[in-house]
Amino acid sequence: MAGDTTFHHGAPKTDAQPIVQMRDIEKHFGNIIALAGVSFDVLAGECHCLLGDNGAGKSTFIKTMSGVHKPTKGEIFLNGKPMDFSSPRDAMEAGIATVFQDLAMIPLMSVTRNFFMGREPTKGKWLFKRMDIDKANAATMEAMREMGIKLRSPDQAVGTLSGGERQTVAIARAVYFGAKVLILDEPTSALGVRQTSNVLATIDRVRKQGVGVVFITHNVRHAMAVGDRFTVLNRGKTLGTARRGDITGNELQDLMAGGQEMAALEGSLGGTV
Amino acid sequence: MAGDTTFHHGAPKTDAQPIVQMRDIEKHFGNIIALAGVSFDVLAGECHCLLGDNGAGKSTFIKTMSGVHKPTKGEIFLNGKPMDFSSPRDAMEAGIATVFQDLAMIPLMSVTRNFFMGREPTKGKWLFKRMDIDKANAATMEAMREMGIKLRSPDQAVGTLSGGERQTVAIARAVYFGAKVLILDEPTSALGVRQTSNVLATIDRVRKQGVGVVFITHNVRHAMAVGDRFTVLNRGKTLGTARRGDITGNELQDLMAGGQEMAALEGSLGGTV
Amino acid sequence: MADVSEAVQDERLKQEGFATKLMKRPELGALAGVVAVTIFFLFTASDTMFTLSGVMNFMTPAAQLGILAIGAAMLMIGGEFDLSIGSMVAFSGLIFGAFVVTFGMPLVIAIPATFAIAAALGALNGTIVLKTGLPSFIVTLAFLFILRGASLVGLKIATGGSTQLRGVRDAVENDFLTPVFSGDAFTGLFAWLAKQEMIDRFSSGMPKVPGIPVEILWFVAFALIATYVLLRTPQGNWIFASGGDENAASNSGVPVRRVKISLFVLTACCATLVAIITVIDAGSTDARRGFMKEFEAIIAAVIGGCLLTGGYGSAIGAFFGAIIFGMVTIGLTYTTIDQDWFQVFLGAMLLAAVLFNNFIRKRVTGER
Amino acid sequence: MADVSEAVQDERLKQEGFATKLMKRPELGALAGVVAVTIFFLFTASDTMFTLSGVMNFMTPAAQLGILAIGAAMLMIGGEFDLSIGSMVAFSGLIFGAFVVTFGMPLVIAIPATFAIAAALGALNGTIVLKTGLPSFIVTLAFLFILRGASLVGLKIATGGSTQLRGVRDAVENDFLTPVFSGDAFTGLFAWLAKQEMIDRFSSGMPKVPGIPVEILWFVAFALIATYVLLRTPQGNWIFASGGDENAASNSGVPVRRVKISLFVLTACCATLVAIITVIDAGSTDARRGFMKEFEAIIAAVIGGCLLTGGYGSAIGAFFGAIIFGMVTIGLTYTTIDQDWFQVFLGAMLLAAVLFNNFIRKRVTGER
Amino acid sequence: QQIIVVTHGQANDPFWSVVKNGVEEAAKNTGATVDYRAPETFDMVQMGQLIDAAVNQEPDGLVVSIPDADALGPSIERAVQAGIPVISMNSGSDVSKKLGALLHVGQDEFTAGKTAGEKLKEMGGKTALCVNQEVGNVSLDQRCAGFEEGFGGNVEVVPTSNDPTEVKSKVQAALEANQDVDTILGLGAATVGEPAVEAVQAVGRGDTVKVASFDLSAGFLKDVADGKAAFAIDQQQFLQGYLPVAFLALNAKYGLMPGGNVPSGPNLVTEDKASQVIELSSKGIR
Ligand SMILES: Nc1ncnc2c1ncn2[C@@H]1O[C@H](COP(=O)(O)OP(=O)(O)OP(=O)(O)O)[C@@H](O)[C@H]1O
Ligand SMILES: Nc1ncnc2c1ncn2[C@@H]1O[C@H](COP(=O)(O)OP(=O)(O)OP(=O)(O)O)[C@@H](O)[C@H]1O
Ligand SMILES: [Mg+2]
Ligand SMILES: [Mg+2]
Repeated sequence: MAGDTTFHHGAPKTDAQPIVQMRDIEKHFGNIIALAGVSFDVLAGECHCLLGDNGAGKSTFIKTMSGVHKPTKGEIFLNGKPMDFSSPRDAMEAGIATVFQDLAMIPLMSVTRNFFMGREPTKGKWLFKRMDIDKANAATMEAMREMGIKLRSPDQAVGTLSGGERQTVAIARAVYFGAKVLILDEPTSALGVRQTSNVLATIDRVRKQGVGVVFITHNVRHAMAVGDRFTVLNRGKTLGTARRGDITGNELQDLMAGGQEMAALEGSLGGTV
Repeated sequence: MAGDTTFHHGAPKTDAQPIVQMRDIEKHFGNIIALAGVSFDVLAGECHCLLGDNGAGKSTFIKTMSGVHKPTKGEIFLNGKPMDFSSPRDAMEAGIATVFQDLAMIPLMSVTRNFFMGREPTKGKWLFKRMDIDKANAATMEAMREMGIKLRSPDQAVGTLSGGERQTVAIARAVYFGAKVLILDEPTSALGVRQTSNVLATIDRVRKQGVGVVFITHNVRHAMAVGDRFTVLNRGKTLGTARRGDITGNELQDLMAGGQEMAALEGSLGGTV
Repeated sequence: MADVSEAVQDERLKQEGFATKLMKRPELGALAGVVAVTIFFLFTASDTMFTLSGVMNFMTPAAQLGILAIGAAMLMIGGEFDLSIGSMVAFSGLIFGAFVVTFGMPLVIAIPATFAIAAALGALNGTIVLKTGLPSFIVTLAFLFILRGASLVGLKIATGGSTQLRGVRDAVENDFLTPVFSGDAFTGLFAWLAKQEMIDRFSSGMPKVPGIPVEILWFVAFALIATYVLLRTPQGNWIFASGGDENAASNSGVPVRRVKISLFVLTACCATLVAIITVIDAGSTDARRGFMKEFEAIIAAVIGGCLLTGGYGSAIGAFFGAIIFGMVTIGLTYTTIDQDWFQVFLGAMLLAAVLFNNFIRKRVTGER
Repeated sequence: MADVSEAVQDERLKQEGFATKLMKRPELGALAGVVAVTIFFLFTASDTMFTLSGVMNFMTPAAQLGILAIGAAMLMIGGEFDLSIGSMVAFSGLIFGAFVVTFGMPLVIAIPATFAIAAALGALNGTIVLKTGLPSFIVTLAFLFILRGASLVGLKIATGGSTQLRGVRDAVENDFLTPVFSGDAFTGLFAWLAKQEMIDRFSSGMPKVPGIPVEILWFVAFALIATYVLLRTPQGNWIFASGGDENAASNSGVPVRRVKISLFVLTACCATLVAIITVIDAGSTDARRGFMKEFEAIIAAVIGGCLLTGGYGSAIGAFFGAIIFGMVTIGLTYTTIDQDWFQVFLGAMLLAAVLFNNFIRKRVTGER
Repeated sequence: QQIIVVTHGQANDPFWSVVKNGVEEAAKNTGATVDYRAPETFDMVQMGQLIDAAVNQEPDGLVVSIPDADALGPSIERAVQAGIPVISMNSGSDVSKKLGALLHVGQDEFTAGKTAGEKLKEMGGKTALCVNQEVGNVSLDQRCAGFEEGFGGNVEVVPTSNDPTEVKSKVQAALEANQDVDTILGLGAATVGEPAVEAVQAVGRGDTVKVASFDLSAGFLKDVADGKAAFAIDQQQFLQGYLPVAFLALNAKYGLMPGGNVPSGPNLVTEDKASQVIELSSKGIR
């Protein structure tokens, strides 16, 4: 385990109180143990990267944070107060916006309807309170263009969008509504070059506005580019947390591969990942 | 369009006859034009990268190649003979194996059953011809381990796998059955560091065995690592094809962003994508 | 708004005719079926079918079915089924009849009380489905049996042994709310029209059609409201989302539980509305009211383009679906077809109507 | 194989009891429902219900329903519905009856011919569904009406005006194939057992149960074969795949069309088998045969754990589902419950059985 | 004493609910324990199984209706062989003896239909509708068939559901489509008879079209009393429930049994008698 010695456990006790703090989270699915005690926190204005091998438990972990799963054990604190989200809506109302890895989109519905799903803009009063479709359409097109995607029409069904277009809708949606904590689960996986740089720029921008960002990725360069702290999960446990500058890209890469030696690659491929 | 001049149109007329050749493919969905005339070919033993912005039409294009969509216009030749696939099964039988971007997995079914879906190994004869479950399970676990994923059990439902685990199943499946042409639509998007390098190594290996590989990715480094030729799509049209060595990573990156200027990024983010 | 017009000029879009745009709406697809059925009957049925009285005649059952079908459609769009609708018609009818006849309540109390009980049962249905995670098919199926049985038992108690409770018409005759739920609307207008000889009348001078049966007005109004809710309100968006993908909707902050329970309450209330209308109209209720209506309502919704898997469909589609179903069942009586063949034709015409609708839609939208 | 055992030792797996493993199988979940229903009747029903003759008595309808239910379950797993099963029972019964009585064919010709016609109709159903892309719900619904109507017309033609065709028993009495499709098996054994006073007998000395009704043997055999096909053959895998996600399955090379058409043929053949068994057993057929059986078959399949959305379920589940349904409907007559309350209890017991099954499964597997 | 009644009519069918009331009253008067059972739809296969279930309990008497002798025969014979006294009721008078039943209480559906047909013909009918709310239910089909024979004229069967609105619309449609129709026979008073009267009124042909119906319902009797309908055909099905149970109870107690079949109908209720029976009908006795 090459990483163990070079990986400095980050010292989180700083000035700021974390917005969200998770302590010893465990999550079991039937007889499968997905998380075996993970602690984690996010400060305001930082980008905390959550890294790790496939199946390490990253998605499961952020799902407990965003109210989708109830942890089997462990506590969640929001601004220091213990929280018990019973649904994602609760978490959302508490200021936690999430881009899930599976995007949480309805394929049969239009882009606009997906974009505003659950938080539709309305106009009119009383019985005549209705969705402001024009505004919603315009806002959707605008938000998508900011991310570098020019949609043909806001009425297109999400199911007919390309993989990257779909992912962009999910990201744009989370960012649009603003939040205290923004969780992004592999947001750039299906994105093109231009869209990816837009997303990274967006992370940087919202972080500067004081939002705490949790950023999951498999791309070390993306992590190094925007991350302030890095937590690595492995097989349901945390390998520790490092601050920016305490760790190099290569060390991080080794840790992300599960603390094991990298698979040996033919010469031409080395160092390309 | 910075790329136009630096992008050398690849000269395909070489010694080998292409395994698959596609000419002037168009594909319309109702009033939406997804492909507006794209030509493309794959030679035996080469890795031909298909690149382009989100929504450029890459997935649609390879779907016409693998028999999912019928092209609205255009011709497909297999070993020089015109082909007209009426289903993915036809394409498969003609030796075209595909990893789709949406993976083509059944969430409710077990890993093994997904792995062998449509091509189940059997034992016994006549009425007693049945699935060889033990063999299938063992083969699945083995193929997954080769890709760097240690499954808990081959009975786990695919719907409960992590994003990367799922993607690995799809890739392992396509590789396992062998083919003359292997199409990979963003195969590494959800993969961890170790799994990614395994996949790139696998591409390299099958290419050396004489298989033609079509590799779609948004990651320039991955493309440069294994690609022999690079074709860039933009808004349903091809921007041209370049051979390895005729083009640099940065040029390619610019082209992939749709031939437009890269979105300007804050200093700290430059060059990380 | 600038974006939208810009997008339309996108070079990756073909020009699209107005007809195409219209037909793409699931609401309007079902209209093709109505047209096809109408044309069929114009050629085969007795002329009287499309006189004013003939139209009212087939629209009345269509309206009653349609009120149920629109409720069922909304629930189906929300991803659930309610198989207890038909039994609920019988049960609500019993409750309402007992309130009015046995307890002599005025409508202004009896009707809200009936709705309240139905809504509570609908909510119970929904709560069981959501709490247990059982498919709504099986839960509401249980209620299909339970409510049907309860209606029988209740009727026997209320009447002292009979399965028919009578005297509703007499009990509500002078109630000011009665015209809202029964009889015909615009009778004055129709009488005037008859006087002007603008509509058919009997030799006595009375118009053949005394007015528009109120259920038709309820039906149309409900279809409009349901369409408005589905397409123009946040709640409508939530219904589509809940049915399209429950997890995704819930993860995006849609209050899926509340939406689904409301929909179960809605279908129960639709059944109650039909029950009240039919009970007052017929003056009686019996244990077989609403028999198989759940089934017909789902049929009408599916003819109208709802997907059984949820997340897709429309209220207007169910509106036309109910009209198709009503027209075919009643219309065949106007033809000279041997009535032994009734079911064969019913099946064939339903299939033909849906096929035609499907064919038109495919042609127009250019799906492959 | 080494991998599998290695995986079991994975530190990310909790130890899991044998009971847990068993209960996780959808096949066995439904067993809990059977147990619950049995316990209920042990306390409330007359003792005769669980004597040998009582068991045969409720197993016979369960078996007839079950044969349909297993077919329906396989089709549902494959992602489609067949609402025409019940009408198909009537139609096949008519065809078979006409072959045997009107045309005097021997069974060895009449039975294959009936199956061939049914299979063709099933294939027609399937082809229409696949060619048009319409939901199978609506297509087979059309066939529900068409076949029901055709049975009526056919019966009237075959009998010269009646809706009941009689005389089948006399016609097949001496056919060597009759014992395969009707009556009781192992009669010799049962007579001997009665003589030894090992089983109940009437005062006349006849065994109360003359043998095992053949439909029960068909039912068990079919359940075993269906389970084997679903779980152990490539075709079974294709069925799950086709129902789980048609596109994904087709993209992976599963011949989805062929699978689905075969399943439609299968359900039609199941209906025909039931038709032949009941027609020979009853000696007659009428236009109401199989009425609502499509519905009961789907109910049994859903009780047995099949998802309406497809891709999940089991034949053994449907097997137990049919037994639950048969036990409850017949069992209630062994209790002293008033017939008026029958439906209330039927509904409540179905719900209770499914709830119990669900509860047990959740407890055992630790789902949240 | 335990007596079991198995019929083909559901407990919520207006006709059969009266039978069931008769059964219950006999149970009360004789002190016997009586169970009434019926399949959930007109299902001969299931009805046979219900008879088998009853035989298994070895009751002191069994009452059955026999709409399909082929299908039910074996089960009834099994009961007789098991030594259970069997009385048939309602339908099956022709086969009752052959199958070993002690006697039959009731009225043949075909004959009743024929009687109605003859009466309506006598009243001047030429073209008739037979409105059948459950096509395929053999006992209802037989009513229509008997009617056709007795009526002699032109008879069209109109298949409908149980839904009064639909029945009314269909009858109205049939009346509009065929102006010659002068007679309507409904096969159930509450489900078909009442809406048929309404339909006739709605098309304004109350004076030319005669409506008659099988069975009784308070509403239809009122129509008869008001002259809107011609007559109702009463089988006095209360007797079909009451008598067999009473006979069997007495049989079990004292070994008594009448010597022959008891015809419970048909009995035409016309304008003059109708108002007397309304009260009883709304209590489920007639
Ligand atoms: N509902 C579930 N039931 C059973 N096992 C599950 C379930 N959800 C997740 N798991 C298992 O828990 C483990 C962690 O999954 P998770 O999705 O959190 O991984 P991840 O770190 O997000 O991986 P990736 O980078 O591939 O997305 C996986 O091995 C997965 O198989
Ligand atoms: N079935 C469809 N109906 C309508 N439009 C479609 C359909 N499928 C794809 N499209 C449109 O065609 C365009 C090309 O989509 P495609 O999936 O091929 O893009 P892609 O190049 O694979 O993008 P990505 O990199 O994001 O996966 C997109 O704009 C998409 O919206
Ligand atoms: Mg993940
Ligand atoms: Mg793509």
